[in-house]
Amino acid sequence: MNDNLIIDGKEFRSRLFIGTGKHKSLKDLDDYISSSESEMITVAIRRLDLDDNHDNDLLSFLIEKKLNILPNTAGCKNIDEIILTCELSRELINTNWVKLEAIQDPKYLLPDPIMTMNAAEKLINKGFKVLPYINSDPALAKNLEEIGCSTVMPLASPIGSGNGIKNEESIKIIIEQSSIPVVVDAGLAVPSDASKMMEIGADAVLVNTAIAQARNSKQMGEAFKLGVKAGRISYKSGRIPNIEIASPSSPEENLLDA
Amino acid sequence: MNDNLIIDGKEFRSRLFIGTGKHKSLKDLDDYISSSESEMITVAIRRLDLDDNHDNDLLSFLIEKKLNILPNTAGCKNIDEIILTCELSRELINTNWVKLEAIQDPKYLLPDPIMTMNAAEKLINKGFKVLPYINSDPALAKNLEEIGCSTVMPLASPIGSGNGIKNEESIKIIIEQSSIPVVVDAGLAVPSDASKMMEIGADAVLVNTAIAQARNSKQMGEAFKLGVKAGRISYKSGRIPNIEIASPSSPEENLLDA
Amino acid sequence: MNDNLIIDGKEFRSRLFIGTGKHKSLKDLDDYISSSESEMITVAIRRLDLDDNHDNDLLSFLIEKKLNILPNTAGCKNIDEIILTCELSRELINTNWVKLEAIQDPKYLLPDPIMTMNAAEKLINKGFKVLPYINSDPALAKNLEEIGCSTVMPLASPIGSGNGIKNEESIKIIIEQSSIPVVVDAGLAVPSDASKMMEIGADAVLVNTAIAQARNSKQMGEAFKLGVKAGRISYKSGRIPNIEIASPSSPEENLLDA
Amino acid sequence: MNDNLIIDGKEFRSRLFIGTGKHKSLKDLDDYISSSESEMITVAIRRLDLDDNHDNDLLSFLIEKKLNILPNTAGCKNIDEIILTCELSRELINTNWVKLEAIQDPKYLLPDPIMTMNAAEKLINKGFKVLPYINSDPALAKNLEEIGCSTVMPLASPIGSGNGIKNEESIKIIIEQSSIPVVVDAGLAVPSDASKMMEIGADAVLVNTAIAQARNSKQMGEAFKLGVKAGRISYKSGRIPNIEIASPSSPEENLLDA
Amino acid sequence: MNRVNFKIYINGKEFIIKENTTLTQLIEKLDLGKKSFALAVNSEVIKKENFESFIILPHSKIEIISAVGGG
Amino acid sequence: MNRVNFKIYINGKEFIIKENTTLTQLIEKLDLGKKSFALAVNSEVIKKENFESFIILPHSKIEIISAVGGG
Amino acid sequence: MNRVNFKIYINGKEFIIKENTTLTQLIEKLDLGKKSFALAVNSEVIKKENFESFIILPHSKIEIISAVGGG
Amino acid sequence: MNRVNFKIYINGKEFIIKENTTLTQLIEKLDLGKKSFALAVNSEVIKKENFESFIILPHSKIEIISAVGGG
Repeated sequence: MNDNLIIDGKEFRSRLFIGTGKHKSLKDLDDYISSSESEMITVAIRRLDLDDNHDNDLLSFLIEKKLNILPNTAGCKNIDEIILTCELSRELINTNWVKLEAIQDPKYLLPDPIMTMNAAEKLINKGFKVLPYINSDPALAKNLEEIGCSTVMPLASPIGSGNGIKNEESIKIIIEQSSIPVVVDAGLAVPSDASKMMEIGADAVLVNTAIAQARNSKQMGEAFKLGVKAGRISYKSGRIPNIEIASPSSPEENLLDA
Repeated sequence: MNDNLIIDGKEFRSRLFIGTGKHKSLKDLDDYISSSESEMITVAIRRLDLDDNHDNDLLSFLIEKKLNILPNTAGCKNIDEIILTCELSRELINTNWVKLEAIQDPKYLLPDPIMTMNAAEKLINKGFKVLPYINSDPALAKNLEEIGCSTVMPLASPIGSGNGIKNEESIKIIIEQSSIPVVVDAGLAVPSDASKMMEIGADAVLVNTAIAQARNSKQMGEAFKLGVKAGRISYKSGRIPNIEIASPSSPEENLLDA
Repeated sequence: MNDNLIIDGKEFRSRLFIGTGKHKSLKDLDDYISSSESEMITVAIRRLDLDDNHDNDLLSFLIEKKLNILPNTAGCKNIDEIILTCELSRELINTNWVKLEAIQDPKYLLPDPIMTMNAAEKLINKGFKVLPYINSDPALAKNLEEIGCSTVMPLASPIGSGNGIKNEESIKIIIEQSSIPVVVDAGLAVPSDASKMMEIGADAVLVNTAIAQARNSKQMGEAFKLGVKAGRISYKSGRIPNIEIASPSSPEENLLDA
Repeated sequence: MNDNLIIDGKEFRSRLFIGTGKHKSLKDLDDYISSSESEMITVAIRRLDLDDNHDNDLLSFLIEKKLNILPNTAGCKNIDEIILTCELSRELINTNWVKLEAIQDPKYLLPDPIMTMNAAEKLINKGFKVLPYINSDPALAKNLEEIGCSTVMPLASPIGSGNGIKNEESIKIIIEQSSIPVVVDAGLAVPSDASKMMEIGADAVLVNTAIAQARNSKQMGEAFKLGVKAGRISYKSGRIPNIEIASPSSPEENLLDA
Repeated sequence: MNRVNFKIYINGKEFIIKENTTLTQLIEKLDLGKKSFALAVNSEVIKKENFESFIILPHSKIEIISAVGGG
Repeated sequence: MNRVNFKIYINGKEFIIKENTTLTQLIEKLDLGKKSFALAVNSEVIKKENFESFIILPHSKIEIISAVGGG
Repeated sequence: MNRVNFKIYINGKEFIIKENTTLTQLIEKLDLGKKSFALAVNSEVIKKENFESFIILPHSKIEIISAVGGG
Repeated sequence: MNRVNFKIYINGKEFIIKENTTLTQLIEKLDLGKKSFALAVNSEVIKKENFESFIILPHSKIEIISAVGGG
């Protein structure tokens, strides 16, 4: 019996989702996707540069590698733009999966719960599989689950901030209460961050900047792969409890006398 | 070029040291030593039970597996007992390496810096390679380095407490100032703890209770192996900086209009 | 020039709001309201016990002391109940101020952002001054400000949990972005929690369980009063920066020689 | 019955010790000493500037105000300098109290436990009352208590760093195990830091940079005074426990129906 | 001529009252002493000044509330 | 008979095209090579199989998008 | 001629042995099987190669130790 | 007869004084005003009451200290 992640019937061997934002080169991206062994890769949707003559495009590259592509709605300023973006991405990528980002705040890029909820409802009605990016609000997560979202994607800290995990308690509650997969997204800076999220029961994590902008992205992709596995295995292996005093690891009997 | 750990000229491929305390059975110990891929295994020294007729002993088992055995001085109540323990373990195990534990406090098992310093000096004079277990005190670490200790082994939190990392800032300073390997010991509960220590530059970690007492020790041994690797690779891959605001991972230009 | 708190034109000398839940006796409540010097006191709205013959009621007691009474909507399971509760409390207490609690989660009592938003809109339309209890979600706080709420009341940790501050970074962002007063509510356990919130710029804090259920509520009321003042004064006095190394407080010149 | 602090038979109404380092002017120092209501003031010992013709000196100022003056040994590079400094300060200030600082580390100014222990022993033999500045090492604290120190002064974080409390767990253990007063020293940045230390049972705190270098030192002195009182009162008032779920502060019965 | 009796609900419990009972009469009967309270009939708040003229209809759901300790 | 010219907007920029131009013709003219793209006219996604029959009206707003790096 | 008996202590317990017993003889008697061990007499470690020639004196305190699980 | 001059060190700096100078004389010469200070000669603290009788020897190292701001 395997331990694969299942989202809306689709199976993933890897619990590490990878973003393609801010990759240093296609070569570098190729390297870190490979080393991370991720099977789920996010992209953004943007206007085509009509004056650019280069043929090499990100999409063909990803399709060729037979990776699952998850388009996001980053940059959309309202619900109409979100819906058009999703419809365009469905046509472009031939997927009805979308990572919903409904953000009004340019400084911390924190998602708007009301707009997220409204957009999710509309998108689900249009047949999309919605994976919403949310602040770590358990009641919101529950609402989104109830209207039929495929996952919730609570943030650990602001996008690209490298601040690690700032809302651990809230994420724990989301995990405890959720019947759909919880994918922790944003802010994860080092493998231990990813590992910790998996240890407390997250189903997967999404990492972008921490890998794409590491000094050595390829190696960092591997490091996150290992960290995610470590955390997942730990979650399934029953960690020791936290106790208030020490507990000797060496026995206290049969001590010698000098 | 490899990335092996070198302590006093001895090379280790694995940066995970494993304790044998509180293992559930020899079979279980065997399993978790294998899955962890550790090459450095600690034991305690105790009076032989003269009435026990069983032949199978821990030591033969470890020697057969060609593992490096690191005897500790846990349980010793004074310097004389520490020295006798070390001399006996040298005769028993044929190693002059010792993990020095000089502990007076039965509740938190926190090491005594004065006794540690005195014992370390005497042991080094007698030709031992001393790896002292210490509280996370950078000035003490420096003193121990100056008298010739082979490593310092600062604690993350009390032995067996599963409290994780309680003294991160102090450990960071120890790592920054140390010219000898820093092996973080005690309290590490989950792979992310081990990973985090490696990410900030620890040379190795020592884990006992977290593996030996996990519900599934074998798997947890593997989880820690992966966590340590993840952390080490991350350390060498140049993590992203911590910034105060968000940094978009999707581009902010070429946004479409709905 | 004073440093009074102003909410919707009403001035408060004290930045400590006090809850009356779980008070041990009316005497005890009287004591801790006095020692805290709070001017804003919350109550819940419940069915009158028709079989109870005692005359002494909480409300007369509070009115006699000329305190501002803030009724909450705790216990309401839907928007209709919230609105009826607010209309009844307006008739009962002669105030159009309400602390809006829209909670579906019986375990952590975390507020529902969607129901909160909907209820707030309806209540504002009906002429209420709405002080909503929210999770520490900056985008939600901004939404509530935009529809005309009088404050936002983000939680530090779950109600009555005594867990202190679990969402500091998010609360900081709420404070930074808010044009209406931010009153940190729920979970504050000790005066240092209250002080810390004031130090980072919260306009006020609301404390209930930590005082009402302390062993000595009267003293604890005083302790919180002092803590809130300490934090507020600190906020206005310009704290020293956080630096990465030490900075000697004793001069490094003119050292003597032995 | 009062709640005064007693150190070696001397009684203090205030549990806030204040440093005079880096004060902006004698006027400013005067202001913040007054607003803090501290009765115990630290100074450093330095060579007199023979070319300076000004008469106003710090010492006369402090003596006139009838404050307890606690000379420190900051800047001493070895035990001989420490002892000479203490003997000179005894002659100068007419006190046998000394704050022992035995520091080798110029970057983080962390105290050396071995030198501290040795110096403390010699000073106690010479009749000094020794208040040693230490890292938060419970076993060291116990050693110093046993040889007759008057207090221990564990650090919260490096001197002048403004980093707040980095070693809370260790300080808790020191407090739990200590029979002499525990004065938390160094790194405290805001009143909530001081309050927190008092809440967990510290007997006093020593604050210097956070007040002396605040934008408004006078006010910050008052803020710390209030914070220390808040924390102390809280400690004596029995705080509520930490629980894992929420506990409603409004009753769950007699809910109305809409 | 006798007035008809019918059921109403006060705070979730069944009560039997006579036809044409006003809120003022009901409150008197409930003997609430000096307790502070407010009241809604069928989710509509009724102000005190209207109690006298308010005739309770059959099956009315009346909520009589007050303030209790809350946070 | 000459076809009339009119303005349309592609990705926010003005273009002049001839009356009765189809999407297929437009795309050819834009010379997009082998680039992957999708397209909406006036916020309506047009599938590739309909490009041939889709006649662009005056003042149409056309969005041509593709995938770029994103998180 | 009979050898005198006297007391020694092994791992804190009293044992009676005969005069002139060597460590080798003691170890045989203790029947330790194939267990790994090391040994100190009066806080002095005695190497295995010296067991044969080491005659145990009265009241000696002997510690026989091995390795056990420890962290 | 003239007194011989010799070197001493005060707070690390060289000074020339005459033979048989007492600490009292030295302090007067240094013109310290009303400043508080304490003093050690060759790492030995000298109390104020002994200044008069204390004759400074050649090459003495004198430390004159006071209190400054410190934490």
